Amino acid sequence: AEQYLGLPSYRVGPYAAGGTGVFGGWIDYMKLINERDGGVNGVKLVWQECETEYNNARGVECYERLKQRGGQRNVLFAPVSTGITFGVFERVPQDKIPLLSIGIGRSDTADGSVFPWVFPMIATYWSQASAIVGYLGQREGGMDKLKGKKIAVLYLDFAPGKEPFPVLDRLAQKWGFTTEKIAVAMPGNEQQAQWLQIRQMRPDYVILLTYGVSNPTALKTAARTGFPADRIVGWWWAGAEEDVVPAGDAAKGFVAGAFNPAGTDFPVIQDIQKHVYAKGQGDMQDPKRVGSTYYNRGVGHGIIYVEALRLAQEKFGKGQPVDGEQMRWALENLRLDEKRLEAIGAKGLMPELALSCADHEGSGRVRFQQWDGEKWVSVSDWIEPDREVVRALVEESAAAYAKEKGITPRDCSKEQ
Amino acid sequence: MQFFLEVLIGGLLAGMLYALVALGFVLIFKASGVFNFAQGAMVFFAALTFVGLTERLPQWFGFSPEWAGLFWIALLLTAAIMVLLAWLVERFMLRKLVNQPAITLFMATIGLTYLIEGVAQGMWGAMVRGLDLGISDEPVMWLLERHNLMISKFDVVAAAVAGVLVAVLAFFFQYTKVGRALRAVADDHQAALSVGIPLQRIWVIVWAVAGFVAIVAGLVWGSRNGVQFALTFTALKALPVLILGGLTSVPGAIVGGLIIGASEKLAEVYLGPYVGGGIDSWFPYVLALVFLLIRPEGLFGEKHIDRV
Amino acid sequence: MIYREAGQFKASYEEDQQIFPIKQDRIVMATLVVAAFFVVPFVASEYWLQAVLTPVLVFALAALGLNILTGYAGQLSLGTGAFMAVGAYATYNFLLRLDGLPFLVGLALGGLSAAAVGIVFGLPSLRIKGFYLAMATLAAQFFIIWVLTKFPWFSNYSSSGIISAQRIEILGFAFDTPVSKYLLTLAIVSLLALAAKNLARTNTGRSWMAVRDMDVAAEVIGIPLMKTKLLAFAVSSFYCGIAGGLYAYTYLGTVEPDGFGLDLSFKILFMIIIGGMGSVLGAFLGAAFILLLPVGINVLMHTSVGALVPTTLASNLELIVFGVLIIFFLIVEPHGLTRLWQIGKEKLRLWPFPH
Amino acid sequence: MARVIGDVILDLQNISLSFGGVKALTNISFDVREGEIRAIIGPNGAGKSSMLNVINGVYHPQQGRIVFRGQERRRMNPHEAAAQGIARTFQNIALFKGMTVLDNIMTGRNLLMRRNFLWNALYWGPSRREEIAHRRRVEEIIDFLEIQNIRKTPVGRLPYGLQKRVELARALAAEPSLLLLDEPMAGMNVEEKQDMCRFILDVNEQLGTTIVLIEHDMGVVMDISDRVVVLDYGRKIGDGPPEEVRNDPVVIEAYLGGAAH
Amino acid sequence: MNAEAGRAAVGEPYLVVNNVEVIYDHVILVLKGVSLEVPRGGVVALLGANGAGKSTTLKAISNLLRAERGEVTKGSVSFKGERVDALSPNELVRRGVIQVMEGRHCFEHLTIEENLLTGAYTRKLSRAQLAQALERVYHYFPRLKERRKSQAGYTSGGEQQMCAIGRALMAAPEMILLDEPSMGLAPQVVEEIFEIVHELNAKENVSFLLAEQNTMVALRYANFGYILENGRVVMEGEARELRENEDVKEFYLGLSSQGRKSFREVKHYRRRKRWLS
Ligand SMILES: Nc1ncnc2c1ncn2[C@@H]1O[C@H](COP(=O)(O)OP(=O)(O)OP(=O)(O)O)[C@@H](O)[C@H]1O
Ligand SMILES: Nc1ncnc2c1ncn2[C@@H]1O[C@H](COP(=O)(O)OP(=O)(O)OP(=O)(O)O)[C@@H](O)[C@H]1O
Ligand SMILES: [Mg+2]
Ligand SMILES: [Mg+2]
Repeated sequence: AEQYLGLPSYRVGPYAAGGTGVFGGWIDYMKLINERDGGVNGVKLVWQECETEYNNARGVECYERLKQRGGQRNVLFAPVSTGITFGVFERVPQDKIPLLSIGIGRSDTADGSVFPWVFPMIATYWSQASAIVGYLGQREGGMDKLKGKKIAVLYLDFAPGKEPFPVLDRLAQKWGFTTEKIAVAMPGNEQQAQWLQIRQMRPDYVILLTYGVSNPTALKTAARTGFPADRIVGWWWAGAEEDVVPAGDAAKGFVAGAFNPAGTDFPVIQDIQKHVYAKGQGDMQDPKRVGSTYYNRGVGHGIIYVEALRLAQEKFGKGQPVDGEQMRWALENLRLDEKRLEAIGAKGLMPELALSCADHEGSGRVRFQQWDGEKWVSVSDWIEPDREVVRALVEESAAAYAKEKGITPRDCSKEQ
Repeated sequence: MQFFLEVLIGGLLAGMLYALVALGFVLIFKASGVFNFAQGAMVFFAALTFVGLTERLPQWFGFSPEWAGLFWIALLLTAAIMVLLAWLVERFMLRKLVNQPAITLFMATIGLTYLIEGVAQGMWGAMVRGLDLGISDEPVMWLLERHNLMISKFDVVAAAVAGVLVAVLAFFFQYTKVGRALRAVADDHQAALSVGIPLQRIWVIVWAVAGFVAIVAGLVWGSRNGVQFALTFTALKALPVLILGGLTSVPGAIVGGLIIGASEKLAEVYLGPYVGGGIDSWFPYVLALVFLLIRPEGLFGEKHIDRV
Repeated sequence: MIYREAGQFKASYEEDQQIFPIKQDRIVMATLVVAAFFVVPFVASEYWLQAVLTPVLVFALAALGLNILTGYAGQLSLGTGAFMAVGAYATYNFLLRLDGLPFLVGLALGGLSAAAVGIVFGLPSLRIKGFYLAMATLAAQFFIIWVLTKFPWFSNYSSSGIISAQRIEILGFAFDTPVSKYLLTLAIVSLLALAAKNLARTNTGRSWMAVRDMDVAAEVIGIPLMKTKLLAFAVSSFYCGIAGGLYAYTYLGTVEPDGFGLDLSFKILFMIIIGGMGSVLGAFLGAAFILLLPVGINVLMHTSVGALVPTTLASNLELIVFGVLIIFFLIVEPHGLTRLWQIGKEKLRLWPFPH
Repeated sequence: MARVIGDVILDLQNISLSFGGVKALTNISFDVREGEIRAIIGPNGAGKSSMLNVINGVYHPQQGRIVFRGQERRRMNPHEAAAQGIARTFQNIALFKGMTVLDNIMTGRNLLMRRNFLWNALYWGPSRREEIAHRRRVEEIIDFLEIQNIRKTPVGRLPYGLQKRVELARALAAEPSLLLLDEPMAGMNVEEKQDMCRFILDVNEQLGTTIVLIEHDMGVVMDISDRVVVLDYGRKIGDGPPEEVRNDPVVIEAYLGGAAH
Repeated sequence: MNAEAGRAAVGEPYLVVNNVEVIYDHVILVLKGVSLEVPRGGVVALLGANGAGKSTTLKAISNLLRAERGEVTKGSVSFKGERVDALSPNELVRRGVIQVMEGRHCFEHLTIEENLLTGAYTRKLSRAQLAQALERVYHYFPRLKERRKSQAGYTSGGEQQMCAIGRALMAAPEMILLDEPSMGLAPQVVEEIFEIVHELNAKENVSFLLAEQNTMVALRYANFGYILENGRVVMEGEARELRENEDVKEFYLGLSSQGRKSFREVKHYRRRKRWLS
């Protein structure tokens, strides 16, 4: 038997570095499962790619095209692009295809009672923002020390760049720090003006919400205007090797969030080296990138996909392919605790996960790593977001959406 | 006041870098009337080829990546590849599109853009790379100490390079036989052919020169922001510069660059906060538009001749 | 021998003024339209309806809009995406804020808003020409997108500027299946295409073309430049605005300002150049070509060829092939697919005797 | 039909025009009477085309007055001039290259058409009727100029001489009262020139259209014009009936040379 | 004018156009097999009505057709015994064949002088020689000298025509294809141009192929003539003979048995008579 998956990848264009990394990791993990384990309970994993170029309209076309291949129906759609996620999130309920948006997409879709088909797993932009503030609190030696601090938020002026704002605002109120938001116009390859403003402002920290080329540009410009890198904290779209290497020395000391650290020490990565790359079947054009942040993020996607498949098969019949509805059930009931992660060989590669009907995020934990000029070094443990603030916001926003669209939320207490 | 100066000077220097990219456009437009949309892709391709070569050459030939000659060899090879590109473009594209409307040629260069992007990434991969030219990107110390002005050394050097390039090219166009022929071609392909100007060779020359300019721009921008696909976006920064200076004027590119660079930064700093920031996406274009309303062919562009 | 006009005489100018003066053309066109309305909905899969035909129609409408401005009136514009955005966001806001407003009225108001914005950004065209004007329209492109991103009012305070289209209901009938959305799009696009064709073949269109070909001469024979250019901007933006509305409502469902970026404008420009400037048919051919070609190449690359080369290379090959094909078509026929089609017909007319 | 030469309809007084340093016209005065064929001749670069451009408002003279049909003005817009019944052809053909012959001529009727674009978008009722009525008039012009067989040809493909004829057709389509022709016969052989003369004479005689004509072929000028102005270096050096001008030594010296006979 | 000398040299092939067929845009057949010959040192006139294909013939020789999406589909062109139909236009100019295009085609943004200088592109000249070449053109066309610093786009029609001819002279060609040189020129200048033709022909043995509507003058200066109708050569002969031919007299020279008719008097414009078709 075969289990089909549609992969809307992006391997060309401005974000190709991310796309090749993430989808490469994901595909390699599936190859590993096929090679090493002979598939999931004997079900071979097969997949079809579709190039989205990170472009919304093409992403939607891919979504429709991948929906079906021969008699097989797609069971999961993960475009790894906030824009495409927006483009399809109203389509997935009708087509009964779960939408997986790890670390991207709409944060309020974490409310599974309103968005049963959307899974913004591990951590949403909101959890992440909260975790960043949490990390800063830790660094200062307590959240109350944040009082009176001045934090500049440098964001890329596109949809995701502004997503964290509501959380930052509420936390600022809660802990008494001030934020100053500074926009960088797309694509962000010139930031002189912004950093001169920051220099003028003299903030205690700069939170970096930039993506792609605007990351190295930010770090370089920071160095040029004399702002120390170790007081810049980026989100996870600023935390890959690709974001810091071009900045050279300017990036040394920079801290960025991660829901999956980089590194080749994880047993699962070594297995991939052994079972896939040693046989010359790896997906990466440049095998040196195995173990990089983006790559490991892709492996994380693969793990979640495969684990959900396992769970679904357990409930609905081992050794058979599952369908979208079964997949959805499995995702919603997915539990990845330390033990399971260790068994997979991915302990530390991602935080523990436990989803439920109401919580489609399942974790919200983020850790922070610092660039030492060569590699990322962990500088914090997994940091919990401020549930009180984030969850409240999620529910508010989801409720507003439900009202606008006339959706009656599921009653999760009944589903337990 | 010191802050204002800092922004202003930073802007002017950045403007020189914009001009560097704009220059590539001007060259080709002036010489063939083609609006070369692929210039951004050429910048990307050139930079990527250069770093790709510095990575691979030592592997292929087994010498140390530290060897000083590597830079020059890679540069030379990149230049050779740009000449080859120019030749291919002429042979398989321009030659067959002689005397076609400007918009058709424009469209063809868009096709070329895809082609170059695909080839560049297919050849060297999608990885983002750093590039160190060995010019430190730090504030000039005495300015910082004496006047508390942060002016990057790197920018100063890059601006100087751009300035020299422009001076040379401006001279070339105005005063040499080939330069005159180039301008003739831009006016009327067919007539140029009829007086015996070897269109094909001329086009290879200009595209090659534009390729060299792309190498310089690619190295400068690549070492600023990393060598990656986003280098193609530098073209977006060059467009307003180009129209403000005039599509056909080499010195115009510089003046346009200076104006756009400085005013964009000043606007972002002094105007941005009132409207929510991020205005440098459109400000240069609106500014250029205002200039165009006063001078429809840019500051130094050739006037459109419209006689009956 | 099939394509002959011999024996078809036109007894009146009226007949000669028809859209398709040749009988065979009329038959082909009629068959196409009938098929599009009555056959396609029954035979096309959801994928085709939703991901191919509907977007092709929507983009054809946008291309038609741009073609009016650039192809007919000769004003090169790179701001199409922004005018579409105005249409989409205005429709959204009209429908959101005016309770009970019928969908079609909302859509039309969206189009009119785009037309108004188009006129404003068209004003510089009175002085600025050619590529300079194209650059000026870039100002519109970036400015409008910036405004829509910066002022949350336009997206009803959604956190990131995205809007999600309301349900379409016309006279109590809900358009929520792919078929109904396709039919709605088809109906609107056909009507507007007919109107465009009518404009093009009457005085309005001739004035546009005159201004395009030589504006000094046009003025000398009494065509008011300002009025003609601004009208072109208005009508063109209206079409783009409607296309933007359909893009949001019948095609994507949710849109964000960045989705209407420069890329989109360029894509539509490709469509009219490849399809044929100054031709209604060209807009359709171009839209189909530009949308379907990458899909076709993509399918090819990731199935047959994809088996042979690494996937990343396959994706890059896709770009390369697309680029090469564009250049190839331009070399074969710089005036686009429409001209290719016409030459084909002329050859057919002479066939089997070459001259 | 007897031709009637009426009163002065166009009076140019002391026109001066210069471009930067170049003086194209210096203090030129002459008039044009209703119904006559008025020729302007002179060596290359004398300012003949510039004179036409002044008359229909493409150029604005720095000095001088233009009196057209009793109304006086310093300057005119080309568009206004057209609205007042001045039509013209151009020395360097200014046809609309992308359009067919028929469409080109139809643009000439733009000023006479009333329906707005909304009607046109419908192409129904009044718009359709109007379109067809004008088409009928244009077909008459096409018949008159014998260009029926190229009606649907894009003008860009036509040989030079035919393009000139189409340009004349377009000007005629506007039903002008004053027609300005800038070298309408350049690039034609004698036979074609004869045809062209015939057309011009017919327009003049049958419709009573006043014509201002620039032409280098002295045979044509001498045969068909009523009065001739001679310009040289932007100055007027002669004005009068053809025979008089032909024998004027100044004119012979400056322009005609051996070709006077 | 030594027409006889021109004919005598026919033995040696100079410019030979053999049965050339031209199609525009893949479908429009314009030349239907045109053959003609220009002897060394000959002045040959190409006559014919509008649209007969004169310009097309010239462009087929100079290889400028491709730029208009025209194609030579049959036949050959050779110059000095060598096939030249595959050469690029600039190569042809190097070999001494240059065309003056119909409709002027000056480089409008270049000054008159710069326009002239582009004409010498293929020649390697010292500064002094260049100045001398310029001076020669200025000597022929004093008007150009006055306007030398003006952008060509702003000069009058006739000035542009002189510029186009002058530009070609700058290339010091052996063979000039002149397309309607007299168009838009004052009568005096027309005479001058043909005097220049004569002078170059006589002194420097430059050959000419003239497409000219001003048949009267053309046949006066040419030694041989071809008449083109509808893409075919329908008549050829010594210029002298052609001048005497009754049809040519009537249709191309406007002369009838009673001498020149006044343009006012020719009444019947529907009396086109053709040799063919
Ligand atoms: N670019 C073109 N595309 C299509 N047809 C063309 C093109 N150029 C010329 N023709 C056609 O070729 C024929 C011959 O044209 P050509 O210009 O050679 O005539 P000609 O004898 O020079 O006429 P004229 O005396 O008016 O200059 C004409 O019927 C014309 O319609
Ligand atoms: N727009 C302009 N800018 C600069 N100079 C001009 C302009 N228009 C005309 N001139 C100059 O004015 C003079 C008169 O030009 P005009 O075109 O009127 O001459 P013309 O009498 O028509 O000559 P021809 O018989 O050669 O057509 C010329 O020397 C020309 O260069
Ligand atoms: Mg003139
Ligand atoms: Mg000709």
